[in-house]
Amino acid sequence: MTRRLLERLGQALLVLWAAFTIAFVLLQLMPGDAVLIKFVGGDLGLSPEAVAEIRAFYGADAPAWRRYLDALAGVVTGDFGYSIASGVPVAEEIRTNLPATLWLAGLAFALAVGLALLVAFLATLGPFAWLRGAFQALPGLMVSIPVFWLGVLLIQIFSFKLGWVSVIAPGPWERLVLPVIAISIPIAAPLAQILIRNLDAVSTAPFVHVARAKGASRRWVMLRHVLRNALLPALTIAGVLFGELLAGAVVTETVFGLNGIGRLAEQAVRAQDAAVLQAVVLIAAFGFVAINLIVDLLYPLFDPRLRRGGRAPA
Amino acid sequence: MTLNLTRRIFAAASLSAALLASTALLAETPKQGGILVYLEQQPHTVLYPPAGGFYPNGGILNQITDKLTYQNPETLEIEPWIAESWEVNEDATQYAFKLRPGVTFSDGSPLDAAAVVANFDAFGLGDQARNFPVSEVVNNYERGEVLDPLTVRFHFKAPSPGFLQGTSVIGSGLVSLATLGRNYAELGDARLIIGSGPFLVKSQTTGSEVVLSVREDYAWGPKLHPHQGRAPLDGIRYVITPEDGVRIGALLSGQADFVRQIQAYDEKQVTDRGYALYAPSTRGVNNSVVFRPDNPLVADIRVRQALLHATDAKEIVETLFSANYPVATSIIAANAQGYVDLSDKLTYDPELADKLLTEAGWIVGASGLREKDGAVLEFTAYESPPQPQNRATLQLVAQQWGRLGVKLNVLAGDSGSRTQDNLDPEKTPVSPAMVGRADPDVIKSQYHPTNRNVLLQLGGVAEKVKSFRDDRLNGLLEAVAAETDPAKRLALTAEVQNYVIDQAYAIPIFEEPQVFGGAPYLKGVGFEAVGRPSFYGAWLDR
Amino acid sequence: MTNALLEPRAVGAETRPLLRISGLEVAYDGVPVTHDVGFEMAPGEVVALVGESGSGKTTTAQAVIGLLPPNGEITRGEIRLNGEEVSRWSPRRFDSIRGSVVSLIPQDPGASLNPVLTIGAQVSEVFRLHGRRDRAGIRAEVLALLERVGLSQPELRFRQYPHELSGGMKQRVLIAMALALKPALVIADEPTSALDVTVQKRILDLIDELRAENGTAVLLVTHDLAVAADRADRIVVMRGGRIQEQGPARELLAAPKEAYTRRLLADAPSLSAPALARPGRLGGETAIEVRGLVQNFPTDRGGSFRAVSNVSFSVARGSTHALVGESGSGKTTTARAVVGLRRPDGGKILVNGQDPAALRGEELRQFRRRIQLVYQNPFASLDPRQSLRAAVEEPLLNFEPLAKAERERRVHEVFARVQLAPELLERRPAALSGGQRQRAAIARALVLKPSILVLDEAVSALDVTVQAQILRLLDELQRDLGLTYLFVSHDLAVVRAISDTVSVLQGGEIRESGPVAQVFEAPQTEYARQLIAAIPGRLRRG
Amino acid sequence: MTDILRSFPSAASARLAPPRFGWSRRPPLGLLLAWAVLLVAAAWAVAPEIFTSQSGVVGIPSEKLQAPSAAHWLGTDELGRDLLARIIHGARYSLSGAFLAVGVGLVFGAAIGLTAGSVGGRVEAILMRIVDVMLAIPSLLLALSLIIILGFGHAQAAIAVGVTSIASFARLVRSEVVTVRRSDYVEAAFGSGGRFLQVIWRHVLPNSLTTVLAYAALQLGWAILQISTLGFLGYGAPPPTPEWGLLIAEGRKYMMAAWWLTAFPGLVVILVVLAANRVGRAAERATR
Repeated sequence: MTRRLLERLGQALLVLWAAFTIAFVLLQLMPGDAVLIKFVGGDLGLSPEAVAEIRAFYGADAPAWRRYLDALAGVVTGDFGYSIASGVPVAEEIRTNLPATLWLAGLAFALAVGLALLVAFLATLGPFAWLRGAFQALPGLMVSIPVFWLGVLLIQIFSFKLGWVSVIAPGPWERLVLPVIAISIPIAAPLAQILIRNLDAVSTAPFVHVARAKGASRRWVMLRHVLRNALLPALTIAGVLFGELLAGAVVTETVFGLNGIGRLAEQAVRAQDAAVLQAVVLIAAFGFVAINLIVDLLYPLFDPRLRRGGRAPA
Repeated sequence: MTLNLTRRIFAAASLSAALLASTALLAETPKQGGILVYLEQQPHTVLYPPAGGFYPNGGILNQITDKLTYQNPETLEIEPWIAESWEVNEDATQYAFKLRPGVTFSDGSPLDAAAVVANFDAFGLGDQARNFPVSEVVNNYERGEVLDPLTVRFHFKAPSPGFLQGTSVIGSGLVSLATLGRNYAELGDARLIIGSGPFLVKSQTTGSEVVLSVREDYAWGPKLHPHQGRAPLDGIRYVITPEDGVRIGALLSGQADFVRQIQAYDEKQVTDRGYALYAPSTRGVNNSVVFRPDNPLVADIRVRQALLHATDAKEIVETLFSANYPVATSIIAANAQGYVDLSDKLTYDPELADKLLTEAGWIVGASGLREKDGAVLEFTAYESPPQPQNRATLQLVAQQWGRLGVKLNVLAGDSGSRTQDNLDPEKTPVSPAMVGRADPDVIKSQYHPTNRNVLLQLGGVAEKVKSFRDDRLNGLLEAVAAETDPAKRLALTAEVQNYVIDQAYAIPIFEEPQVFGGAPYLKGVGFEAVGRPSFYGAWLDR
Repeated sequence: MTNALLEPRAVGAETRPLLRISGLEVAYDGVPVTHDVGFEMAPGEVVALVGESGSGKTTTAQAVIGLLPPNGEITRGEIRLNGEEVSRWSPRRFDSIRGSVVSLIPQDPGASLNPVLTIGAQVSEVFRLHGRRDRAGIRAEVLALLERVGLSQPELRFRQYPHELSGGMKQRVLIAMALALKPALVIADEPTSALDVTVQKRILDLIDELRAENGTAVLLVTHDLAVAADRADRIVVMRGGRIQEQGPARELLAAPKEAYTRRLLADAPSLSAPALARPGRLGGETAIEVRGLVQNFPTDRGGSFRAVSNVSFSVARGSTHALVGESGSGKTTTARAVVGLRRPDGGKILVNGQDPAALRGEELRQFRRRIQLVYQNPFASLDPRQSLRAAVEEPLLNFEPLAKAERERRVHEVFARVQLAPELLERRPAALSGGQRQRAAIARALVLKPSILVLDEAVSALDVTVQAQILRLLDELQRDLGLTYLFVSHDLAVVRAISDTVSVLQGGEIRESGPVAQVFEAPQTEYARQLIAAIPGRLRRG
Repeated sequence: MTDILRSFPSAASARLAPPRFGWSRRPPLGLLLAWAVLLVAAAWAVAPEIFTSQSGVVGIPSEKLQAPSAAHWLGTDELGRDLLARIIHGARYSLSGAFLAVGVGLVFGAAIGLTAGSVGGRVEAILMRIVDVMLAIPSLLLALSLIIILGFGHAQAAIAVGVTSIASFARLVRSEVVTVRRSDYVEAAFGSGGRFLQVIWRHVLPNSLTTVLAYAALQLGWAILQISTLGFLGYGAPPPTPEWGLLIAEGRKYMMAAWWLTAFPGLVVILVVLAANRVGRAAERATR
């Protein structure tokens, strides 16, 4: 167990390092750099000498390998460097932006799970055949809606036309309502699809048949036997959904003008703000790896089959 | 009376309503309290005062810093502010200012002669160690001198006639010694900007929000300003809202009080619903398309002239813009200093354009595009996102040029490529000219190679330029800057305008206003001379 | 609910049938799959419903317990339980008698227990579903029940999850659940076909015992006529959704009226006498020689598990040697090592004098021409995307180039050999029956003219009649082509029918080996005796 | 070790009880409609002139921002261009972009997955680690970065989207290949003297591809969405290309003044993506 855990952790570190390196290489391949974009493109009327000095100030004039090693050494020691675009330390950028995105993503995920469960239940257990059919088709529709389009529409209708929620309210909560809905819908769709598929598959499993033969009603069987078995495999796409959430965050934070890691990342790409982008990629990769690791480690808690030991002779 | 500065007023439903509002303003006493929600399109970049030309920067700096002098936006007269009085010598090489006593920065340090000298030394000389660039409004600066704690004198190497006006602009906002001790690169953090203005920075969330709060002890507003003492507002919340649709929607649904950059197509919605539309002119360089004559395609003056006449500025304005965007009649706005009307030289004349191109040897080929010696008359330009509807404008220009067999590709591009390619005449023979900042010496700062160098002459930031350099143009620009006699200055300015158009270096399209929308209950918003809002006297009537 | 059914031992039970089905028609999606099915069961009686796959026996059983698949429905006829017509009952009403009056022992114990609930929870559920609430009481009863069905350490089993139990143990748990409430009727749907023979016998014995104890009637659904012969009072033979013949087991077996029943009887290897006369083919040249074979498998935890240890046998050319054993005995592993698909971890294999383990690359390829493997599952051993022609032709393409016409001739020849009609050549496997597929798989194996065929459970997945046909085909091929067979099977009856010599494996070791007659008639070891005693049909034979 | 009768009864009972969603009878109405939508979109892409006489890029400035009417069924944009014409002309860019994106993902993903799955061992371990890394990097950020490197354009955006899907394709292909490789018929092919590459080509590739192709069909809709997302963020095709994502992105600025510029292109995207998903799902079901 511990050996396996160490092995997994080693792999995770390797993935993080590779993600960091790829981010660095991509940034090198981009035309121009952050200093150029901000201090030459930024309409500040600086002389070439001044730009060169600023570049030296940020250490952006060193050769690529040197900057790579510096950045890597920085990350290892917990120093993410300075954002050229905003002029504040990256750590502070992350500190101010990460909680917002975590809330956004967390609430959206929770809503998506609820929505997926609802749709899946109605699609498999709903009262009428036509209703079940409609709910079976619903995830397909939900996954086809562009998040940004939905966001624009939600704002127009619920904020501007109906005036139910403000999109620029000062507190964090009111502003989160619409973005959370916008992201959660396309996240809920694949989840609902998997749930429906699993519910269908598990419903025809022999053990369900046996449970029915014991005299259990459809509802009893669904709650006691089908549900847990159908929910379990959905855990495995948690990592994928995390990526989706992040992409959703980029888009919705842009549409709704929220601050957060998503918009920070998009702005960092635009401004080629290397230190920020590398930090975001690292955080995202860390999230992805951590979620997969946690799912892997937690899965046996929910599925006794994956618990080690105690195997009877076959 | 702040509203009169705006040349074109679309307040409330009609002009009369606006007048009513303005008279009402005189009579009413401002209500104190409330936080103004201001929606800004772009986040600020650097809040070092000389960088205040960029609108998002200026929009914040104008509230948190005071200046030595105040330029009355109505009369354009220079009035006392932090300086109670001043003296200028004959040849404009020495300026002495007597400061108002008791002024403090928001960190408690005094705004005294030493602080003023430190500020102008930084603005006028720059600071290599801190990466401070030289301010464009302070020319020929030599040194500052503390005569006594409340008196300063500035010495200039050569006459600097524009300096007095220069002390009134946002770029000459006074900041504390602590701020001047920072590095330029750090000054993206608004909290580090310590000014003496009516508001101070309370918090910032990088890239999305800046919150200002009022200074209760503020008692040194411009002497002749209608409002005195503490600003009526409790604070200002700047929310960065890049989406045009969200800004306008939020304003009209009552979620915001004041928004910058109302697009022309949304103006009607604003006025129809009884909201106020403010469209102060920027009195600067007009929104234009400029050429980079270093590129052989546009080195021929006939090609440039042909394209100038192939461009129908009127159609562009009628299609995309509104009455707040007058068709350009020179390279600078009609109310800018030294403006001359050149509309005769800026006619839309496709036949003339066709003739000029044919003379230049560009003949329509099999592909429908003009060709010459195997080369095709095809240009590439990057759109400039901060300019109003620039993408649509360029597409319409492309359509107009297309009728003559000239192809214009409009690229969106990433910032890196755009910045790099915009410095390379081979890649961008034409470019929309940025009007992101407003300076008094607008033409020079736009065209001179050591400034913004829009034509990409040799000797500027652009390293890819091979040979193009127009010494006559540069000479004229320098002469304008150095001329102390106002009449001669105007004459020179007229000459520059004529020269640029005669050479067809630029195709002016429209005069760009700053269009703001405000809630009906928002009163007393002021604008400085080039269209940046001042909330010192603003109050919420609700 | 006053319900006579809840009192299975009601007065008059002897006089009227417990179950009476008449004119039953079940349709899937409107397509009838059973026609006019009718039979009766007396209380305590064992009735076997016998048929091949697709005969409608399972559908009939499902209809009785009211658990047809969602797309199935009873379109005609009636099902009377204790005289009450239940086929039109509402689901809720049916729920109340399931488990208490009618219960089910399912087909596949591996998948019939909920993997995430403990055994205790699942058995307790029966009591809870039918109104018992006292936890402690239920627990005591469940523990007693677990003990009764022959599970050791019931306390431990109660806490365990299904995957921690062997197949036989799981089936015991399922039996415990089915009989927990002493129902009047138990439907046992192929209760043992997924189990090893020895386990199978013990489970059937257990069902018999419990039936006798509780007076429960059993509807035994099986494909195995031998099982039916051993256990049933009466037999109902089904084919194609119709009842072919029914009657008391003894009479029906002794004097079957229908041709189909006769054929079933003749084809069941365990019921018929050794069908194929084996001429003396022993003592010739040795084709396969295995000496001290050892095979290890790595386990999850990095250790290794010895699947085969010290196995030795030899096979004479032209004869059939059977490796027989239950699952986990190492018989398949041994066979795969012989074909060269696994390298031995110890010992030596000689096939036609060559050691496959010593061969590499091209030599191994050439070696494979001489020895071919036929798989258990003809559904999986043919590429679903290949036509039979392509599948059979492919081995020829792998070796020396043959002219197209010659290849064609060889394909047709081998097709004729395995008695497949040439028009099937263009078909894909999905369009064939199981028997046809297995013939095609044999054709593919034979097309290279190998001298040895290794048959890994090659007939286990087939219905009895088809199984018999393939066995006859194999026998003919052996005679005509002089093939040597290594025949791997768990089914002793089949082994007896086709083999010359046999090795009985258990736990990776050979327990006993020798000529078939000797091993079967006079087994020397206890294990061999058990195995042979467990062959169903012996009771009937005698 | 042998799985006696395990797979057989299930196959037999499958035969007994016809599957609930079958091709046996007429295909469902929804699927027919989905095909119809895709065919129309494809026809738009191939021959837009047939469907509209108006230009997709040049407008009539005086007819700007008109609401839907008989002359302009879906209204006009800020330059007086007919929105329907732009949508029709844009089909070419959006659909070709989607195909290009899926093609890139499929080809490279299949190459990686096939190599990993069929060679196995250390090669597989290394390739799958690389795939892990690709999955760990947020795909949208990867796409944005790639576009900046490759330059702005509709093909570049499509390629960038394709690159981000390589990892998931590679995973799927590998798992399919591993399954197929373990199958009896592949072993039988080796057993009858097949050489490695021959067997991979003849059996492993075609049999693993069926599932993968169905997945690719599903990915088409996803790719359209991704490309339009990029367009929305300002990383799509340069104007005046009437690519659908760009239409929405451009149109949203006019939301208050001209709702149709956002609403209709959005609906078209939803319809086409929905149709592509429906067809992809049907294909997936058919291969299962």
